[in-house]
Amino acid sequence: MGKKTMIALITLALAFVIYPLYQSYNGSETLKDVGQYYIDNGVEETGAQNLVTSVVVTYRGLDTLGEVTILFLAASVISFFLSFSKNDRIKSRSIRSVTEILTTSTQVLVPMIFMFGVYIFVNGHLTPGGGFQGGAVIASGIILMFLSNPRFKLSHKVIQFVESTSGIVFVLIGAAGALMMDGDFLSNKIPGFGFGEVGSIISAGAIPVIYTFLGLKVGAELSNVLGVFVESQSEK
Amino acid sequence: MVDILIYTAMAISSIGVLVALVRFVKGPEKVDRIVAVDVISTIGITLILILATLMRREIYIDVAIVYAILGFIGVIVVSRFIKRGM
Amino acid sequence: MEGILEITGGVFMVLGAVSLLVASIGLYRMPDFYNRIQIGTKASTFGASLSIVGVALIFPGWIPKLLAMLLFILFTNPISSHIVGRTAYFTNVPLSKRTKVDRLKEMSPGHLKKVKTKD
Amino acid sequence: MEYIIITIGFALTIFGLYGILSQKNMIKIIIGFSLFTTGINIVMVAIGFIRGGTAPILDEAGKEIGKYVDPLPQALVLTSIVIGLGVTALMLAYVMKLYQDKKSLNINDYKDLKW
Amino acid sequence: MKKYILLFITLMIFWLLLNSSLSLEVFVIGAGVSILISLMFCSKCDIFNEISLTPKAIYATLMFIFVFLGALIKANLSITKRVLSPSLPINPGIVKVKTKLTSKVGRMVLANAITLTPGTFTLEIDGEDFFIHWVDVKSGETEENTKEIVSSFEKYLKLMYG
Repeated sequence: MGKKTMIALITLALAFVIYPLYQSYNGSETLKDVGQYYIDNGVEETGAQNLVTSVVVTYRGLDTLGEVTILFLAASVISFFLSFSKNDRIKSRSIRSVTEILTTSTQVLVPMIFMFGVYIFVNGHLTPGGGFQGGAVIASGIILMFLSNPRFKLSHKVIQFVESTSGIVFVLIGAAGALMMDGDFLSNKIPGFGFGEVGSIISAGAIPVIYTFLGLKVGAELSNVLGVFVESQSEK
Repeated sequence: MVDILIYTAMAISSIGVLVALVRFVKGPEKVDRIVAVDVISTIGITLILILATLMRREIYIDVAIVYAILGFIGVIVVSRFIKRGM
Repeated sequence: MEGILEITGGVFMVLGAVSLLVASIGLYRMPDFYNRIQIGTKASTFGASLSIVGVALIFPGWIPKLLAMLLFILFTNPISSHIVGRTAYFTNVPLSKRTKVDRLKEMSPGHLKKVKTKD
Repeated sequence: MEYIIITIGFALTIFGLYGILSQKNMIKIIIGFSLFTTGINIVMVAIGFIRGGTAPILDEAGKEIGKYVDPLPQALVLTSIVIGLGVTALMLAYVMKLYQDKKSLNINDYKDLKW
Repeated sequence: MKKYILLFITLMIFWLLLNSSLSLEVFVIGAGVSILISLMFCSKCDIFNEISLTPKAIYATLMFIFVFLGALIKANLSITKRVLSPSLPINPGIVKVKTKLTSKVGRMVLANAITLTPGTFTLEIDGEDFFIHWVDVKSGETEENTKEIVSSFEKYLKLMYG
């Protein structure tokens, strides 16, 4: 029996396993209980219009903390693996000069992309956005800076400062919820944070604050991963 | 009436995606594929806009802007990957 | 009951979709890469802009966000296709047989040396 | 409509598994893995779909429609996407390290853990 | 100093467009973020120094937008004709044109405008020479091509960015 047949057999086996799932699926008309509960009570309990945000930050806030930790671990392991010795630095990464249009347009585009990332995570409770998405957009701005300037180097001090500070603030806000209110870790009803009218930018208590720091943390982590990849490329 | 026009626009753009997909499969060069992806991502932005119009929800436009940013950066990254340093 | 503005917006969206289809057909029919990227860039940018104008006519309340998006597309699409075109020329993608002149080839070889692809 | 989406999800899952098993190039295996993850994410989102529902964001336009899809699978998929990103980046880092050692991307050249 | 203020204004306009609201909180948050970002990035954004805001420049900007929109529509009509006609009437080639613009923004806007207007596509920029792929080449002479492709945009861009 050749390798090809084995592969085909395993793929077919997976297809057979998931075919009953596919067959029994019929699009539903009504929500399940948990989803219905979030739809009915989510806005009153958290103040956030975007229910996905309220699930991610408040109802399942602890999971999000774990998720950020996993991302942080991945970033640290990558920078540990690909760390390179400082003495053999290459002269330049590029063979040809970067086109003039890209270097010019980057000066306008990168601040605007950063602004858009900030818009995404500040409005995480109103629009389909949030910390993770905004962090990814910020990291894409960093990619543009790497591409337009072959000698661009990320300042690791700034990255580490932003990352650790926002992580600490995230945990502190969660602890403040546990201490000041009824003992819920990462509750969003903390005195001092704005509870404006639902739908305005300052509403939903601690959710926008948490999402802002989450966005900064994710953006810093992803930029760190990118920076490590690019620097390990320029080795030898 | 307007809904019929919007559905027509949706159908025509979807045919556009299919035709561009033929060029993506045929190649023959890598850059041909990149251009096909560029055109497909522009059509995708328009499709998201059409969806927002049909559902009457403004917030979907944010998704379209994010897609525009990621498409732009993706094209530049892949062309840099081909040229090994621009 | 719809106003004349909304009908106009719908017509604009259909025109934009037709322009996008023209982009795809041009991508399919043109003989070489450089002609393809010409058609692809211009027609797709124009189609997306027309669609945005159409949506703005249907929902006038969305105009600020649509304006931001329109400016972004008009600004970035030519840049990305310029970069792809440059990449193509310096990785020796062939020009069509119908090409009349190639003034870029006459440049001083020191400046425009073609990139060797290392595999 | 929802059948199209769930079909695409399952098809991506199967193609991803086929890619993982059949390719020799490690980068292509990672791409297969990424397709697999994407397929499962699409299936998860499709399961939370309600006919006629819209995104679970309860602003004015959303309240007019009055029917929403399930927010819970979307939140789970958000988590899953981020973790998938971390795993993919980690795999790429391993591959780069392996390539620096042996100058080969072929999976058959790495027999250190084979018995 | 000028570049900081201009970048701040650009970002602020972008922020207000995205939020499409003028309430106090939005304004305050946007101003704070814009100041932070412009302080972070403006060590490199020299191109904002080249923008002039005299009445003449604003008039030139408006005229440029009109000329550009006209050229865009004309370009797409000609493209549609070319693509849909069965014989594919193309006559391609790469030509060289010269520009007198010195400012970086002006050259970038010129290159983008050339890419989006009839039958032309900026392939490479080298100093004052632009290399342009043209679907319908008439001659290989630099001067004639410059007159045909560049000059209609250049006179406005010259006023706008110097």
